[in-house]
Amino acid sequence: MAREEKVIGVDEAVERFVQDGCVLGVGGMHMHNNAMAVIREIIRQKKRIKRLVTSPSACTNADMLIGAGLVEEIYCSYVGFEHLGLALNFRKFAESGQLRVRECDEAFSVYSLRGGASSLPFHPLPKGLETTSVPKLNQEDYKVTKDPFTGEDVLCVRSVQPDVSIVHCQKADAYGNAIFEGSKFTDFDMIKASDKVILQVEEVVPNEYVLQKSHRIDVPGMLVDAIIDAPFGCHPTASHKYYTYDEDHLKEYLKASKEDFSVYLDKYVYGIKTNEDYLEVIGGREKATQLMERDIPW
Amino acid sequence: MAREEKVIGVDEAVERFVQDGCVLGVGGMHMHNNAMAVIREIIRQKKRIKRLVTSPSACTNADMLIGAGLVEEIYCSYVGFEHLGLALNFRKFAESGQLRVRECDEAFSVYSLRGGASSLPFHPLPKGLETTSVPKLNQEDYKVTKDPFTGEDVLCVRSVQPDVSIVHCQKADAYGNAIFEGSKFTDFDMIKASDKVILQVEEVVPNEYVLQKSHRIDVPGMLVDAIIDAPFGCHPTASHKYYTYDEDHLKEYLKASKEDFSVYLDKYVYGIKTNEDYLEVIGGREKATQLMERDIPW
Amino acid sequence: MVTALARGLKDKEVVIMGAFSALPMLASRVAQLTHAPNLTFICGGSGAVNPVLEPLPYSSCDDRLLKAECIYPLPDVIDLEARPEIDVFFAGGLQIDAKGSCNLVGIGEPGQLKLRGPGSVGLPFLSRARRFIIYSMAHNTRNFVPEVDFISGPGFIDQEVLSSGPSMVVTPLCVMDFENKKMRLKSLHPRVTVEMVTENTGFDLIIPSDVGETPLPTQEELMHMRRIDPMGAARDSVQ
Amino acid sequence: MVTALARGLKDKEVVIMGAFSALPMLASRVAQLTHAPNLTFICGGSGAVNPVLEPLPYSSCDDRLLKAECIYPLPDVIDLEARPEIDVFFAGGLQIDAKGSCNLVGIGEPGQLKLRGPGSVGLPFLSRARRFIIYSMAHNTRNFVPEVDFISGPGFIDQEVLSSGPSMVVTPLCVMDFENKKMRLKSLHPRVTVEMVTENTGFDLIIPSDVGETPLPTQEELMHMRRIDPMGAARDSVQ
Repeated sequence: MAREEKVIGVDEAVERFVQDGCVLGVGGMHMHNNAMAVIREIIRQKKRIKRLVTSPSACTNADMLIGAGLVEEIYCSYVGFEHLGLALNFRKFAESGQLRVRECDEAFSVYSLRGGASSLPFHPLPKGLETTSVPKLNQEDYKVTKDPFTGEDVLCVRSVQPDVSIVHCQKADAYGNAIFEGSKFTDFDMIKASDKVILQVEEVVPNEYVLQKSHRIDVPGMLVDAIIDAPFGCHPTASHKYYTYDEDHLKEYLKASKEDFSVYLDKYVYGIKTNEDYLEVIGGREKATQLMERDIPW
Repeated sequence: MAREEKVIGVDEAVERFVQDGCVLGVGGMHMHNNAMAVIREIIRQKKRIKRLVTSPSACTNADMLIGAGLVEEIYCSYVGFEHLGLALNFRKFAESGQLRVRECDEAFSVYSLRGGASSLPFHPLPKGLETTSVPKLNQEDYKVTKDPFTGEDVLCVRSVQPDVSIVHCQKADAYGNAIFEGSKFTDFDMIKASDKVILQVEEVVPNEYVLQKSHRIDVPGMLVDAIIDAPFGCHPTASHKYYTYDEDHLKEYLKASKEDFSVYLDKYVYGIKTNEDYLEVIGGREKATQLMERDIPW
Repeated sequence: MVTALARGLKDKEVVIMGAFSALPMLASRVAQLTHAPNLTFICGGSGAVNPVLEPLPYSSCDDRLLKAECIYPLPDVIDLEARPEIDVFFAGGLQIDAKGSCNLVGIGEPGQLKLRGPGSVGLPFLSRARRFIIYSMAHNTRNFVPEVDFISGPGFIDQEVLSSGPSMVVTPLCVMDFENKKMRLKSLHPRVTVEMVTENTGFDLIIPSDVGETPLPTQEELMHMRRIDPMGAARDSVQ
Repeated sequence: MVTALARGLKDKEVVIMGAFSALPMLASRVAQLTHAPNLTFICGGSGAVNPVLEPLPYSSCDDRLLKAECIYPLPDVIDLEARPEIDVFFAGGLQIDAKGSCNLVGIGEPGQLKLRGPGSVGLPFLSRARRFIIYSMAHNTRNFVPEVDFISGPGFIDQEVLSSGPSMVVTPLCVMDFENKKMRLKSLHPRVTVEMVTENTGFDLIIPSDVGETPLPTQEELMHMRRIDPMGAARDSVQ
């Protein structure tokens, strides 16, 4: 018998693992390591997302799904574009009530996933976090229990276990043993907490490569259900140590989301079939070279 | 102004950071990565340990302190010598009542430290762990609260924050930025949970080495209070990727702990002044070479 | 013993083992190299996932395990033990009882132990593994007892647990399974009789009419075992 | 602004910052290179501890931060934010009020926001940092308000918190601190008048008799700033 490989096409992965009405996790943080090749395919297949789970700071990974009208509600610690400004699809859908916002914070994002990863029914928070407006705005996901050792009130968050998560790693072998070449953000806890995991990678490496550096492998393959080989698949966001974010493209995105976002979606999502086509439309080899050519301090 | 280095002598580190009557954490697991150079110094300075905290599987790191009569109580998930047999000092002191055993399990070891690391007042456990004898034997450290989301009973453990922990890493720079070259066991959570940390290392590396592989640095220096440069400092246990455990010595240790443990302590602890002296007594260069010469699969 | 354990594992399962586990490590690797190429096995404390085991070490935390597909940090392994991902947990104990509960706390009364055991370590997670396999390096009336003095790992107990319970017990004498939540003889190792088993078991084992013989290793299995374990670490484990 | 922020940091302190933080990153590094060699600073989401910042990036998660002493995983950074280790937290908001509370939730009534903000991210941890420093890229009556619509990060509120509260506020116009838990003008940047500050502040700022001038950078500080930030990422941040 032979061992089965997990590398499949992005269309097949989304068909098989992203169900209509699912709780979806999307990895990456700010304009870095967003698994956009998979997210664009979710939009093409018009999968409806019941609830969106993100890192403490979501960016276009959340905003694009929201702008495509596919998201019912979101756990929101932050959705924005850092120094480039606010997330305008998110604003529009949240302000109009088309998107239900479950208000939260960084502590929720981290500890709800950690609770999910450890199969805990809930996760307590350190004292002090009950003093903000957030738990008052979201009494569904923040609740108080007793510390059984002191009898004091303790604020807790609901544990979260996404049905499926979409995460980007720089490298993985064909069995899903994967490496983050830069920051891990909260992606590892998201992987641990999720029922299914689709891993987008810059490159598939041989199993022998993994065996040589086992104590530097961040994700064991048993946690991964599908591997998508998508070089430049994070565009317009960055993939740590591979390429930086495309600031010009992000500005075009923000302009479109201010005006008519369907124009953007038609050009860069619906009108695209393969990752190769996408790379052509965004500017081909010239653009790729430009995003890769940097003074790299490491 | 110049930056301060943290490398100091083991005698000074124990004098400054290990207080009489403290809650002491000791890292490593089974006969691997036990920070024995520091533990021997604690015995020489006869520091009394109020409560000993270990990884889920303690070995000579706990048994030697217990055999020296210094430990009042221990959180015990496991103390033993794996394929070499039971821990006989631990047995003797526990059975006679000289050592108070706070019965626990691997879940307690991991989640009590994680609770401590996250400043949580307590840490819930996944359902099912209430079915064993352990929580019944230790109602001081296992207590029940309500899941605020479902109203169901949930077993919880006390969070643990050692006053000081003694952990072994293979490499660190002079500021405490450190690398585990093999398994990390539960040492990282122990470091995070502890008030003070004494880090024993095989070698001190330049800061430039650390800067070149920042995303593979396991411990940021701000968590470390003292660095002990102690090559072969884990003997008679192993230091991953540096040397294996000394099975002959461990058998001599077990024999002594069955008969008269003071003979062992006199020879290998009280009678020794420096790490260099110790290395001579255990067999010098010949022994060191023997423990290092192995068929290494990595 | 290795063959019986190896054949108790199915393809695509995720298997975990704790301390003193040269035997289940070897069995898992042999299974992977023969009928279960998609098996995942995790060596407890070391966190080694799918180590190549060349050679098989004595200690479950040995750095010889570092040639593996991942060294998964132990706290993450523990999180995994609480998730539904683990199909098989290897277990053992100072005492094992007729219902498959295991004890590592000690022997005697609370507060007055005649033998202080090492402690329960990961056995409480037996309540959450899909099923578990018990292996014991010895088979006598001291370790196979009617009821354990303490429950470190719950077998078929009165309380409901997520696990479907123990599925198999392998000792130096025989292989056993469970019928109506009680231990039953399944097959005898070569040169072992039913009487030898019953005399060395501290409770009434269910003896079915069709007790078979434990299958011998195939040539292929033997070849793998010899290559992986030239030092005999697995054999040395058995008392 | 950079100089004021840098001088607000003491040697041996542990400092943390979140998104949109070119300014505090630069200030921390300058402090480290001048009066505070034992300062530790952590760049939020990236987890970069003591990055060399050559060059200073715009994004707090940029891979240019990877030349650092450790890339500490974000969940571990969050654990650290809850520990007493953090001396200084850099904060900001859509709205900042007279008591130093910050708001990133939005502007308006719950359920009927006129402006949906990005969200509170790490600001709730202000309740646990020894002290915090507020920096704002703009200073006007829309963001300096009598009372925030929502509290993302608590300043001097009625409830007791572990933190000693906000210690300093730095804007493009001035430096402020607190007297009896209310914001007070401390020093004016060059060419700024008291009137310019009061006109652009939406509440009655305490104006002491001895308002000073914000110190200018020394030659040494300027040299470090120019070398670290040749692209002008910090300057570009200010509106």
